[in-house]
Order: sequence, then structure tokens, then C-alpha cells
Amino acid sequence: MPFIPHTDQEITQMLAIIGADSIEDLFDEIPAHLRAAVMQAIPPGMTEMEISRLMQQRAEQNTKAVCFLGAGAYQHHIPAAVWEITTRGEFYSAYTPYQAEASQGTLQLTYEYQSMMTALTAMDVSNASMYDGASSLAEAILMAVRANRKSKSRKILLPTTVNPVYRQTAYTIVKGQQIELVEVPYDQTTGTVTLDQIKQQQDKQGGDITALVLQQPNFFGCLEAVDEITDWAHENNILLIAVINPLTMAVLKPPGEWGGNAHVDNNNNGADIACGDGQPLGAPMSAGGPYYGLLCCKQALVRQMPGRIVGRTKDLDGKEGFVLTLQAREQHIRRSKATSNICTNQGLVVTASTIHMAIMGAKGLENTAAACFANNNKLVAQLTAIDGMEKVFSATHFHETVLQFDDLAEDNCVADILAALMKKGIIGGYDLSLHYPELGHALLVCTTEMRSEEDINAYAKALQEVLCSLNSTQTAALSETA
Amino acid sequence: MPFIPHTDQEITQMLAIIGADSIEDLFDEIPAHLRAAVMQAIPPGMTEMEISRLMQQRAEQNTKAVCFLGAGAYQHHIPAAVWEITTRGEFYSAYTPYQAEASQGTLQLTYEYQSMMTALTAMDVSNASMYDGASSLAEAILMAVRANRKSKSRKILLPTTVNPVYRQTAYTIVKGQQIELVEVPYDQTTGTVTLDQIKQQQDKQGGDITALVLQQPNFFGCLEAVDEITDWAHENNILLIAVINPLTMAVLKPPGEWGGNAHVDNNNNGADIACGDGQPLGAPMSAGGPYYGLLCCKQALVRQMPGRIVGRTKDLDGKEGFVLTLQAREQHIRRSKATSNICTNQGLVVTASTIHMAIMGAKGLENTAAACFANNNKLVAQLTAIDGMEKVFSATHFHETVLQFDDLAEDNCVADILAALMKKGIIGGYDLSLHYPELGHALLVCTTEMRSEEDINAYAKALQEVLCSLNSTQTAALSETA
Amino acid sequence: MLIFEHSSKGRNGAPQSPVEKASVTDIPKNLLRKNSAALPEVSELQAVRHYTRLSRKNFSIDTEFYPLGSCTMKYNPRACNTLAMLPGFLNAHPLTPDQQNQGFLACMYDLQSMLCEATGMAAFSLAPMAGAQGEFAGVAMIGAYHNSRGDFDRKEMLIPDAAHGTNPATAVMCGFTVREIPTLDNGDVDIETLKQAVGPQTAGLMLTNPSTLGVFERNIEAIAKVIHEAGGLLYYDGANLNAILGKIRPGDMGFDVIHSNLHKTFSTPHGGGGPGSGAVGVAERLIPFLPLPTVAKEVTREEGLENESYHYLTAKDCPQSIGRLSAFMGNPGVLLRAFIYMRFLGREGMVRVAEFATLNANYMMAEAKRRGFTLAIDQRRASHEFIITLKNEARDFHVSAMDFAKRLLDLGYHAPTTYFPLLVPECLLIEPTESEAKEALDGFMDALEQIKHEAETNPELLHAAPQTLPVKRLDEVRAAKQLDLAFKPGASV
Amino acid sequence: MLIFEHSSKGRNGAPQSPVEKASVTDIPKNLLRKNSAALPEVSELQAVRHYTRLSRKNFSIDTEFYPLGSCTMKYNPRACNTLAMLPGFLNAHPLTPDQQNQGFLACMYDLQSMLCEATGMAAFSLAPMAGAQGEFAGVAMIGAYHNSRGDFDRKEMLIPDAAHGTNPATAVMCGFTVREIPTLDNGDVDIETLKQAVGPQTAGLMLTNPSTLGVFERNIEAIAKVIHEAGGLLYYDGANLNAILGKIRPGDMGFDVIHSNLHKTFSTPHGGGGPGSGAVGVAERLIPFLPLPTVAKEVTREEGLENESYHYLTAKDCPQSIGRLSAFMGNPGVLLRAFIYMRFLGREGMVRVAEFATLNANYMMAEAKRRGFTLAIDQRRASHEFIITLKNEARDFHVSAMDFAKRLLDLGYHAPTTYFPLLVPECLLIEPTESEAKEALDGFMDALEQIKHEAETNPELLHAAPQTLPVKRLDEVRAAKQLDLAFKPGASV
Ligand SMILES: Cc1ncc(COP(=O)(O)O)c(C=O)c1O
Ligand SMILES: Cc1ncc(COP(=O)(O)O)c(C=O)c1O
Repeated sequence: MPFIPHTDQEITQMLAIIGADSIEDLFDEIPAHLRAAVMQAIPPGMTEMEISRLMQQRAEQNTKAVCFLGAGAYQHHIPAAVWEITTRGEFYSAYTPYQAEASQGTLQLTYEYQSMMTALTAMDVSNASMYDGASSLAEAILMAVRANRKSKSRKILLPTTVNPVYRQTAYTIVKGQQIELVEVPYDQTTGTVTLDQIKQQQDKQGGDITALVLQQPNFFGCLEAVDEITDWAHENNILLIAVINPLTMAVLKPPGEWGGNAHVDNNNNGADIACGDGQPLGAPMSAGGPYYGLLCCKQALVRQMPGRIVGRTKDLDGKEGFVLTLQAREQHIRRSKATSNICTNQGLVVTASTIHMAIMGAKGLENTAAACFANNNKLVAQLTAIDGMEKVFSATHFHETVLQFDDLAEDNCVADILAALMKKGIIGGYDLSLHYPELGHALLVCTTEMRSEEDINAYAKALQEVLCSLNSTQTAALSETA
Repeated sequence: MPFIPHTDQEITQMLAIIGADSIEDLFDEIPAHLRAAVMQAIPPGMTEMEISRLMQQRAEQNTKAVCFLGAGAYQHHIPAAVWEITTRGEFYSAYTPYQAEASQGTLQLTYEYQSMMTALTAMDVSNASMYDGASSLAEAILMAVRANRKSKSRKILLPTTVNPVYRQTAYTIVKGQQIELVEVPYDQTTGTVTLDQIKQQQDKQGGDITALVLQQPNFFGCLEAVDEITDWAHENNILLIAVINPLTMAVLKPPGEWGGNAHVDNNNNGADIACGDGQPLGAPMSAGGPYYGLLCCKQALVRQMPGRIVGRTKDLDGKEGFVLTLQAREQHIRRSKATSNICTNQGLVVTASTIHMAIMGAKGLENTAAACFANNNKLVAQLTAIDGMEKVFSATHFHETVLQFDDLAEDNCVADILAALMKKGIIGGYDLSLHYPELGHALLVCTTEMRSEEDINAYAKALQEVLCSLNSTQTAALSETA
Repeated sequence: MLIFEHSSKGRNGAPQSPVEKASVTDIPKNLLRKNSAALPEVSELQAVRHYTRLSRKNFSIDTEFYPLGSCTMKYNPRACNTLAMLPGFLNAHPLTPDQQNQGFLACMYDLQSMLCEATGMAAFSLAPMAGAQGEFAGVAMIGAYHNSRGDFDRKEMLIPDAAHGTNPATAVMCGFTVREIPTLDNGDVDIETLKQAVGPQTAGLMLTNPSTLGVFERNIEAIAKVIHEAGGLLYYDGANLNAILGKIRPGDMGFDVIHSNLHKTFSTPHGGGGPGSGAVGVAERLIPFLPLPTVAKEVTREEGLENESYHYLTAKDCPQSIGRLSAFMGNPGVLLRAFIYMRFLGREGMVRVAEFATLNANYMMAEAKRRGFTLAIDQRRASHEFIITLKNEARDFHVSAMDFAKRLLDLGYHAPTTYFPLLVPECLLIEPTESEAKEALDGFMDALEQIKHEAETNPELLHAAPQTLPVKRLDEVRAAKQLDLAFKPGASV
Repeated sequence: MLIFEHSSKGRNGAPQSPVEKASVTDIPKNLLRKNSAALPEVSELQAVRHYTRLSRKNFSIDTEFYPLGSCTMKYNPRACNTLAMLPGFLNAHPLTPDQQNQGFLACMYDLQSMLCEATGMAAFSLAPMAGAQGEFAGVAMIGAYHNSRGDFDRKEMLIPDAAHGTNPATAVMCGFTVREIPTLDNGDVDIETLKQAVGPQTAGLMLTNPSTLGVFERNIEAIAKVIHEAGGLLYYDGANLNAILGKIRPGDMGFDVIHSNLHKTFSTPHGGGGPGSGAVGVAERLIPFLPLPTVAKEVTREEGLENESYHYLTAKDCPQSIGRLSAFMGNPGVLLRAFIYMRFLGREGMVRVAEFATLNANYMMAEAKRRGFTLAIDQRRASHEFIITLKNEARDFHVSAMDFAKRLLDLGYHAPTTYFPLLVPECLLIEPTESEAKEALDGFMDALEQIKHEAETNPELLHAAPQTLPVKRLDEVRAAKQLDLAFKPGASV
């Protein structure tokens, strides 16, 4: 019996102690007429040998194409040591560190994670993780609504340069609480949101705005004017929620340092809350997860923070040690008045991410981020050299860029091109037509440090071929109809 | 600098303490004219990201065909837990347990290994491992020569049913010591060695034989008459060296129980030395290793045993603990008079094997061995149902069987058939023509528990097709010449 | 020692990806970082050694018996990890076109189907990333259901006082108010109070069954009737599904929505706090509201051959859905592990889970009684867990449940859950799970008995515990008052 | 507690492969086993917990500084493990036809080439499975070479007294007699004695350079001349190659044969005692004798394109070979790890190994001197290791090198090699390797200094050490006298 250690003799002994005749007797409080039948829709049990074979076959079915997809999940190199240590039984099979003395491994590591994440974001405080970047944004919004006592509107400005699935997720999670998510359109030339557009929306909404969300790099890979917008928000008593890709923060100005040019109030510099997905820091793409949501804030907001937080303290002998702290914010203490319902978080991925950051160091992350950027420039240069391919936006892009197919025939679409590229072993990028139909035939392409010269050349070559054959089919079709 | 932790500042500090101006100075005792140039034939260093890509590409180049090869290495299921625990840093990166108190993990595990291996073989003593099965046989022979004080001949009878590469290895290793390895031919009907043939060789060699080697199951997969031959050896003051596949011993009579029918001397029952390759017990095929050589003996021979041995003892408080023992046999103490030159053994593979045996248990190993046997019967039934395929030997075969291609044309050979099968995703077996030309077009096929019904059917189908197309080419060729 | 304290400025021992920094001069200077982030500068060996050593300061299932009530700390099969981490899965981008992602999607579809069968629900979504998010999805669906019927006033959620904290917290997050329902001494819900509580404002009732008191709610049919007749829906907090798997299905008990903590019942690892999965299942009428995405199967016939293919369902397909809960679909790596575990057990293994979890719990309960402990609920069957109350020991010897817990750590056992459920004073909630051998249970009971004896004769031993762990008892008050949440170079503790 | 002591009869918790036993009735009864082997019957969880806990009773590089002289305990990069265990390698049958095994063979061929370049030899065989087997191959080739020239009387192998035990043991295994050559106080070979020792009986000299005394043999050219002029060959025991990698090559020093412990210099794991690899390299004239198999490359041209392919060379191709040393080709998994490590370092990384290993050793030696320790060889550069002799401490305070070693364990450091080389009394042979940070070296020196102080003031502390490990000092005499080499149910220790 898989995973059941009992011998017949032991079962007999145990039943005797219990005073029951059979295991079945132990269920005698369950109404007989409700008892479950054999679960036919579940296949019979398999041995590990059999299931290994099945899973190997299924894993093989997934594509091995070269990936130029980003849009919220990125293929980065992860040092082998990271997951070898992370999956050690002591991390893998431990519970939440409620018994602090028996969990110093997880607790110290989480404290180190918080330290690294605050260093990377230049924020004061980090929690121990949320589920993912999208749900983390939702919690950041809820947090802002609780924290911004000066605002009554519960209105959140949400530029459409923020990842669309993040916006959807935020909506799902906050909509029960009379919070209004107000979209701000982007500038179609730059690919960023401008202060003018933000102000316009503020005016439209009557002036009182609780918080403003700003994603850096934004969903199009473009860099937003974070300083200007942050200062403006603070001048208007609006909390600024940054959505970041933490890897890029090795090179880009971190949210804790945004603004400050206006010299309004020095203590007021920087985003108030920063969230984002930790995936680029050590989590494999893994079909979408597990990743983790990072969530940081200013010191003043710490008691509004959802999720677990680890603090450093001392033991009876005065020796350093670590505990879960500020638990009075959490559901298991505060119940209906908690800062969030979150309980289980993404601890193991945070474990990996911490080891990842320790091994990579600041320099490693900087080199990686810079390589992502440089590779994207290379890719874009090569792809836009192809006839009919244009870069859409003027703002500096980081490692993702929006490209347009100029003169694609009416009945052709980006999906067809992607399908043709896939046949050539290339996952060509993200089709923007669903979320941004106004961009026409547009594609979001991404490069990480993993995309070699060779990969980029292969993409350019494949795309050229695909467009060529498309054109010839078109020409053929034209001449046929002609 | 990969794996070098020194900062520039630290280097300066360290050189100052040493009193040297540069690292280069530390090499000033090496004659300048001998100094090495830059090693151009070694490529420049790679990052982990790059080397991962390279190795993934190279690993992909290796075949994924379904494997019916045995001949000394077998594809068995290994529980996932085995190598996950084995590669924990504490096992993986530890040295030989010379500091016993700091190595109780490895030492206790090795003691448990010795206990399991003696249980499986029914021998008195096991050492902590030799390099592999073949070199273990060589050491067993050397050991027998040291141990058999009644024999002066230094002649070893070595039936040709023993794995040919084992025989070659034994020859390489023992030939420096005036030991003679005398081949004994096998019975071409049964596929085993008979007592008559052994006796004939004994006579030819003048009677005084130091040891006789007997492999069970033998290289052809056939079962030897171990009882009869063991008894005879003991009657003739010949030490019996068993070469075994330890997995099959879950089902077959273990060497420690061979013989005993003659009631010569009860204490004399069983093989004197048992060796073999531990690979089927938890080591992946891994292109040939690392595996490990098992080596067991009777209690009386323990001081002739090469290699490390762990013993149970007590500490100062009387608490149980484990140490390397009988070290006076070994080269680091006894130097030129040691029982062997072996130092480093195959510890990590033994670690895996011990965990493998613990998880599988006797029942798991029995089921596995029995399934290998049953699958082989299925395979042989299907293949011999094909026209022109015959089973060669009459003795019971275990999980390998010799098949013959009856009427293959002169200019065709087994290699061609194997190549054709490979194209259909089947590694069809081991071509016997190199080592056993007398068998004609013969093939050694193997099944383990991993070969499903589906695999076996696929083999039969593929072979039928291959033979068919061969025949048609032949016929075509014939009609051409006709 | 913190990893930061192993750092030396300028160290760079582990080139992993590019060793040179590419130029970023194309980026406007005001968008660039000024100083490097103050991450530790350590060699790969230092990092490996540090984190390997840190790991050894944890208790875990792989090293200790961990009878943590309500948490279901069963063995996490290593194969589930190895197989879920096959490169084919790890390297799959979440936005890979469905056609190129069939292996993964097939697993997800099968998992949905198996969960339906195991729980008696009509459909499942794997989107929620933990139990609490599963609750969120479930409660949000209850809200969406009432709204879809124009039933806008159902804004009150009923929750027993024994419930887990996530239940009330979730209800509030979804915009409901919470009304607590008391529990009787025998562990059952006070059905009379419940009857008085329901009304046109009732959105539903959230129930854990077996309850967090470790007993099966015998009146479940009556309760379902009360709720349904009042127009409410019945929510099943599946945290304790382990107790009844294969024996009775929430769907058959009348529940309309359920979440299942796959990181409990289906043995995905707890990972020191996560990740988990709170897959959510619904009865027929709630299907349109399931969170996105879910996975659907399509069967096509081509030249007589059946072709199965799988694809994600999104907002287009499910316009009434409560929406997305994450950027992609929950925690696929966790879901794969649960899938593998379910295939291991198979249909015949499901029921064994409940049987042996229950056997173990009842055996320990009997042993606890035999050894003189007071049970929170006597005279009833334990489900997969049971509660000891140490109120007598607290009164007589001034030792607390916390003291017992800490002393257990010294003896090599993880402590049971303490102080939950809130209604039992000085409680230990003990859940052995089915994967533990009698040997472990007996060892634990011996330790507990020893501690009881120590409490009577030498309570100081308990107050001073733990003594054998990396640290002694930690000062939580200091932690909360002198907040130190991140390392700042030079600062002292 | 032994795994056997967790066993319960009839337990079967972990179906891995077939759950039912197929019939074996076709097998004659007298060839079948009568009773099941007495293996432990434990659940998978019990096994995982037992062995995970056992592992934590080990010191290892991943957890402690391990300055074990002559063993080169450097960091074993985790990537070497992960990549060598890719399924494509693990599932390759050793007899896979070469054409289907190109990825693996390419790695092996490249490894041979890189080893040639790194050592200055003409060709390499990867067949030997550890240093000692490399020595065997090397010495056997020396014998084969002399024999091939009809030079049958060269039956004496010269070996310095500082040599590792495997050297004389190997020579004897190969049928040679051993003549010891003394070492001078300064660590160099006594060349005058050597000159007198050589003659027509001389087969060769086995030398470790830097020697096991941790100094570079400065007269190596003179020694080579003596041996070669006498008609002998020069064997290089490459265990200490780490000290000179990229700085000076054995081939350039005049060595004819060398083995390299890939599990030292090239960082494959020691694995608690193995597996290793003792790849063997030779100068031109010994190529025909290399052990089998080796890997060759073939370049073919097809339509203007170069095609590289790799294949095994076997007895057919190399009739003069000394033959096979194992069933297949050495330890491929180890060889893959060494290959990966070499590609990590690259040509520019080779020399860094020697430089920083030497820097670390000389720094520790200087620190040892500064802290009042007596060096075995003063006034010379250390190579990658050096020796402290505790003869004064032994004389004055009755503490031994063993006591120091055991006390170091208490302080969290693995002990250096003790009592080797044999000619230095009460010695500690200390090898830090290049991968350790100054932090670790300083910590170790502090510990050593503390122990020296304890030896002077409280020697009992040393005699009673270790105190903090799973066991106290173990009774080795008892172990050898009351042999207990395998668990027998019911027997007591
Ligand atoms: C009864 C009960 N409900 C809900 C939860 C919340 O689940 P999660 O931690 O996965 O969010 C738990 C977790 O401990 C629980 O025990
Ligand atoms: C100098 C020297 N030579 C030879 C050897 C033997 O190598 P192996 O243990 O790999 O057989 C060693 C191993 O410690 C050594 O230090």
C-alpha cells in the first residue's frame, strides 16, 4: 500500500487499544446512506515506475522551441545549486515556522530574503511573500485603501500599461470592497503613460484618488517616467504603488528612490508600496508557477502589510534568533479584522529566490539584467531590418518590445505568424491583439540573457522565411483572384 | 573568477602576511624554463548558463530508444528518493570516513550496506565496495590465491560462461602475479558449464586448482548448476568464487547457500567468495558507471579481504558507533604488503544502493526480479514466434536469452539487424559475434521490469519488419543474380 | 551568522550568466540605479554552505514526526518532486500555445476530473493558489450566484466559532459580514442557534467537516437543509478532507462549493510555508462562476481515430466567471505534484488515506486517554485528528500547552498545533496522518507521557525548554516592539 | 538506530516497481532462494527520514571547512552534478552503439584532450576508476613497455619513503619489488641515494610532485635524468596536481606516465569514499599500452562539410594495450563531472587553481608560524599544502595530533590529515584548496590556536574530545577485536 506503513499485526494491536473491531468501525458516525462508492473516475493506482514513465511521456510532449515570450514570465538561468538546496527535505517538507525554535532555518532565510528584497527595491520593509505578482498588486491596492486616510474615494488609477492579467486579477480580488479601478490610457507614441493623461483622469474622477499604480518596465517593456509621476502623486496625497520586475531593479532606479526631484518632503520620496512577481529571481517558468509575489512598503505602512513578516530577536540567553512577528495583523489572530486572508504563501519559492540572489550577488543580477537589455536591442535591430516590421513605441524599452507587422493582409493575423514560427522551433512572442486591439497586428517580443546570438539570428531568419512565404501566398492569392 | 572567493583586498592582506610580493612569487621554486604556457587546447571558460546549454545539447544527442540490452548493465527502476538523498551535500561532498566521529552518517550507512549485502548473498562478510563487478572478480581471484593455502598452482578455472569483459579485466589485473586463468568451455546445448567439462580441465591442468569461478545467472542468462559444482569444488579443495547479479539473488539461491548436498562439511557450504556488480541495485546505467563491485566472503577469509570494512563498536560512553576497521589489511597502513592497492572505492553509489534496498525491501526486489524473468519469457516467446528466430540454449534462462537468426544470408550480420532496429527506436540487444563467434548469428536479449507489454510488442513488430525487408532484399538480390 | 556577514566587498566567485555587464548607456540616466543593491557578495561555496547549514536548523517531515493538527503533515513522496521538475515542465512558458503544451494540460485536466470524483462536485478550477484563495474564490462565487439571481441582499456569511481564521477573513474580503455560530460541547454545530440565525440576509455557511475539533459533524444533512431552505449556499472548507477521502464526499453531503488544500490532502510539500493550492470545486449551478482559467478537453474524430486535445478556458468562454486570481493558472508545479500523488494512490488508494489517518488518530487518542490525558471531546470517534486539553496541568502545575510544545521539540518531535481551535483552553491539536508508522506514534506518546511526568515533578524543565535546539525560547515581545525586519550593515541586534 | 530496527515484518509501504510477484515456477526449485533476504521492511517515509537524518551526522565540504591534506577537498560545483545527471546521460546503456552515443563520447574525447593539454602528456585513457587503479595502469604500462623491448629484468620500482601507500601496494600488485628512497629534511628526494639505487633492474620511479610533504621537488630534472639514463621510466602520482595546474606540466618535467585524481584536482565529489577517477596519461612511446577503452575522433568530409564523430577504441585497435580495467570505461558519471568542471574553468581558470590553492596554503603556513606552531619544513614555500608537527606539544603536554584533530571537530572544522606522511611525527597535513575564503582559513587558525592554548592549560579537553558530535571517541580496538561487521537480528552490540 503506497505510503501506508501499517502491518496487519500493528493494525490489530491498534484496533485493540482503540476498542474497535475494524477500521470501518471508526467511521460509524458517518451516516451510512451518504457513504462514497468506489471512485471509478479515478484510474487504478500506479507504481512509481509506471508513473515515471507516464510523466516522462507527458513532459516530452511539451515544446522545446526557443522562447521569445515574456509578458510576465521569463526564462532566466538559475544556478544549479539553487533548487538542489531548496528541495532538501528540511526546506521542502517543513511547515510554516510557527514553532520558531524548530524553524530557524526557514526563519533566518526569510529574514535574509526580506533584507535582500529591501536592498533591491530600496524600500523599508518586505513581507515574506504573497502568491504571485498579480495577486500581490491586488493586496497592495487593498493596503493602500486602508493606509491612505487622507483619501475617501477608494479610487485607484490603473494605467493600461500595467500587465492586463494583473489588472484583471486585481479587479477580481478588490471588487467586493467598493473599490474602483480607473483605467488611464497610454500615449500611443511613447508606449508609456503620461502625467497629462493621469491628471486628466484625476480631474474626471473629481480629484480624490487613493492610489496610483505604475509598472516599471511597463507591460510593453517601456520605461515609465517614474520620478515625475511619483512626485506628482505625493503632491496630490495619492499613494504610489509600484509594480516592478525585481531583476531589472539591479540596473533600473528602484521604487524606493523614485521621485524626490520636487523636494516636497524628503521622507515622502519613493513609492509607498512596491509589488511584483519574484519569478525572474530563481523560479523556473514551470508553466506558470509556483512563483511568488513580492510586497514591500514604507516603514509607516508596516502594520497594514498583509502576509507573514519575520523579525530578528533574541533568545533567553541573548542569542540572536528569528520569529514570525506582527502576527496581530494576520487572520489566525485577527480573524475577520485581519489585513488579508492569506495564510499559506509561497515560502519554498522564496527559499530558492534567496539562494539565487545570494549566489548571483548584485553584480550577477546587474550583468544579467544588462544582457537582457542588450539582447533585446539586438533582436529588435534584426527584426526591424526585415521588410514590414516596425518598432511601435518611442520610449526606451528594457527587454521586451512591441513590434508591428505593417502590411499584413486583412485575413492574416499575428497568430498565424506565430504558428508558422513555432513550426520552425521558435516561440515568437506574445500576440497583443486580445488585450490591445488598437495596436493592430502587434507582437510583444522578449529576450533574456539566455537568448544567444545564435537564437536571435535563428529568429530573424525564421521570421523572414515566414513573411516571405506569406507574401508569396498572398501574391499567389492575388494573382489567382486577378 | 569561478569558485575563487578571494577579493583583491584579501589577496593583498594574505601576501603581506606571507611576506611575498605577488602570487607569482610563491612559485619561485619551480624552474622558470619549465613553466607552462597558456593552455590553448583548452577552450576558454564558460559560465554555468553556457555550459548548461552545451550539456543539454549533448545529452539530447544520446538515443532515447527502448533498451533490450543487458550484458552486464541493466535498466531498472530506481525510486526517486534514492538519488535525491544520495546527492545531499553531506553524502556527496564528504571524504572517506577516516574521522569516525564526524562521519557516522557514511559509516552507519556502510555498515547497513554490509548487513544488507550479506543478507542478500547469505555470505558472512561484505566489504564496503570495490570499483565494479569486473575488477571485483579480479580482486576475488587474488584473494583466493592468498587464501587457499592448500593449493600451490595459482591456477583459476574460468568458464567461458563468465562475462567476457570480466574475464578480460581479471586477466589485466592478475597477470602480473603469475596467476593462470584457465578457460573452461561451455556445453553448447545447455548454455552452461558442466561438471564434466570442469573436471576435464582440472585433469588437464594436473589436478591442483586454486579456485573456480562460477557466474549465476551466467553471461547467456542461463542458470548454472551451482550446488553440484560448489560441492565438487569443496571436495577438491578448490575455493569457489561466485559472480552474481545481486538483484536476481532476491529470487535465486544466494551464493552463501550453494552446495551442501554432498554433506561433506557443513561449515564448508556456500561459495567462499562472492562478487558481482551492484549496478542493478540503484545505479543508473549512466553510460557505464559509476557502479560498484560487491565483494563478500566467508568469515574465515575476512583478513584477506581487500578494501574498506566498517565495524560497529562503542564510544567512551558505551554508545553504539561505527568505525573503519581491520585497516591493517589496507595500503595506507600495510603499504606493499596490503591485501590490495585500493583506496578510493565507490562509496556514493553504495549510498544510493543502500537506500535503494531499504526502500525496495526484500519483497520489492523479489517482485522486480520475478518481473524481469517473466518479461523475458514473454519476449522470447514473441521473438521466437518469428520465422527464422530460435532460442539457442536449453537451460533455464533468467532475464537474458541467446537467440539465433537461422538463415541469415552470408553477407548479412547481426549488426545490420541491430542498426535497422535502432532506426525503429529499439536497441535490440547484444551482438555475440565478437566474443562467441561459434554461435553464428547470435544475439543476447534482455528484459527488465521496465520493459512493458507495449515495448515487447514493439520489438517483435520491428524485428518482423526488419527481417521481412531483409528477406525481400535478399530475394531481390537472388533474383537479380539469377 | 547572516549571509550578509559572510560578504566581502568585491567578491565574485560564481559566474553564472554573463560575466561582463553589457552597456546600458541607452537608458536615460535618471531611470538608472545609482548604487549597486547591497546584496551579499559571497562565493558559491559560501552560499551553498550557509544555506545547507541553515536548512539543518529546521524540523521537517523528512527528519521528524510532525503531528501538527489541521496541517496534514504527511509524507511528500520524492517522486512527485522529481517528476514535476522534469525539464519538459520546468521550461514551459505559461503562455505557450495550448497545442504545444498538451502534456501539461492533460495532467491538469485529469487532475480536475479526479478532484471532481473524489469530492462529488461537478467541476473544479485549479486557479486558487492556497486554501485561503480557494475560500476567496468559493465565497466570491456564492456572491456572484446570488447577484446573478438578483438576490443582492444576501450579505451575511455564517461561520462556526471553531472555524479557521481564514474563513472570517475571507468573507470580509469578499464584502460579506460575518456571523459566528457556536459549537456544542460534543463538537457539533449548535443547530438551534443556526436555525435562528438564517434569513433572507444569509449568503451561506462555511463549514469544515470534520470540524477543526476533530469530529465529524453528524447533523450535516440537517444543516444543509436549514441553509438551503433559507436560500443560502453551503461552503466546505476542505482543509480536513484527509479524514474522509474515499469515505464520504462533500458533494454528497450537500455542499455547493468546496476548496481542497492540495498541500494537505494531496501531499504537495508545505515548503516552510508554501506554495500550496486551494483548488475549488462546485455543484452544477455554480459552474459558470468558476475562477479562470480552467482546462477543457476536446475530442475530435479524424479518419475514425479519436483525437484528444486540451485547452485553457478563458473569459471569452466563461463570461460569468468571478475572474482571474493570478497572472496564469495558480501554482502549476504544485498541481503537477498533486496529480502525481493521486495517480500513485489511484481509486483504491483514496480510501486508504482516510482509513489509516483515522486509525492513527484514534489510536493516539486512546493512548492519550490511557496515559492520563484529558481529551477535549471524549466519547466520540476522532476523525484524522483529536485534541488534548492541558487545562488541568496548567491549573495544577503552572505549565502551559506552549511549554509542552517546546519540551516536545527537545525530545525530537515537532509540537502539535497549540491554541487552536480557540474554544479549547490549553489545547494540543494532534494529527498524525496516515503515513506515520506505529513506531512514531508510540515514541511521541512516550515523550508526551514523560513530559506530563516532568510537569508534575520538575516544571522548570518545561519552562526552560527547548534546550537542545539552535536557540532557546525566543523573545516574541521584543521582536514586535523593537522591529528588526531587515539587515542593515553595521546595525546590531 | 539501524534501519533494521525500524523494520516491521510484513510492511510494504512503497510499491515502486511491480507490486505482484510474477511466477517463477519455471525455475528449478533447487536454484531458488528458500527464504526472503532479511532486508529491512520499512516505509518510504521511514527510509527517507532515516537516511536524511544519517546524512546529517557527516561532516562534508558543503557544511564544514575540510582542510584534509592530500585529499583536495575543494568545492564540488552543484552544476556538475545536475548536468551529469541529465536523463540523456543517465539512461545511456554502456553498450549503446557509438553512433547513438555521440553526445557522451564527445565529452569523453574532449576530456582526454584537455587532460593532455593540462598535463603535457601525449595521450590519455579515462579507464582507471580511482587513483590507485590509475597507478596500476601506469605501472603495468611501464612493465609492458620494458617487456615489449625484451627488457624482462626490470623488476624493481623505486618509491620515496614519503609516498602514499597506494604506490608500493600498486607496484607489488603489478609484480614489481619495491625499493624505498629516503627524503631529505628539506623535503627533496635524496638524489645521491637514488643514484646508487638505479641499475639494470630499475623499472622506474614513482614520484608525487609536489611531494606529500607539501613542497615542490626542485631537482626534478636531475632526477628524471638519473632514471632515464638508467633505462627506467618516471611515474607521476598526480594526486597533488592541484598545486601546479597551469604552472608546470608533468610532461614538461620529464614524466613518462601520470595519473590524475579527477576527484581531487578536477573536483568530482568524494562521495564519502568514492567513486573517483584516476585517468592515466602517457608520453608518446607509451601510447600503445594505454588501458582500454579510449575514445577516438574521426573527421569525415561530406559535400564539403566536416563531420566529426567519436568512437571507442578497443582491443582490435590497440593490440599492445595492457587491457581493460573494468567492464565498461571507468566511471563515466565522474568523468562527465570532471569535463564540466574543466569547461567551467577554461584555459584561464586552470592556472587560478594552483595560484589560489598555493596562496591559501602559504597564508595558513605563515599564520601557523606566527601563532607559534612548528612547521615540518620551514624556510620553503608551501605548495597547496603544508605540515605542522605537534611533536613539541606531544612531548610537553601529552597531547597527540589525534587529540588536536578530535578537538577541531568539536569546534566545527574537519581535521587535517593526521599521521601522514609517515616520516613526520605527530603531523597535521593541511590543505585548504583554492575554493575556501580567507574567512574560513582565519576561523580555522583561530580554532587551532585556541586548542594549542587548551593543550597547555587543560589537556583533558583534548583527550575527551569530541564532545559535540553524535558520538564521543570511538573504540577502534574493540571494533577490530570483537568484529561486528553486519547486523544480525537479536544480537546486541
Ligand atoms: C481549516 C483550515 N482552513 C483553511 C486553511 C487555509 O489554507 P491555506 O493556508 O492554504 O491558505 C487552513 C490552513 O491551515 C486550515 O487549517
Ligand atoms: C598521494 C596520493 N596518491 C594516490 C592516492 C590514491 O588515490 P585513490 O584514493 O583515488 O585511489 C591518494 C589518495 O588519497 C594520494 O593522496
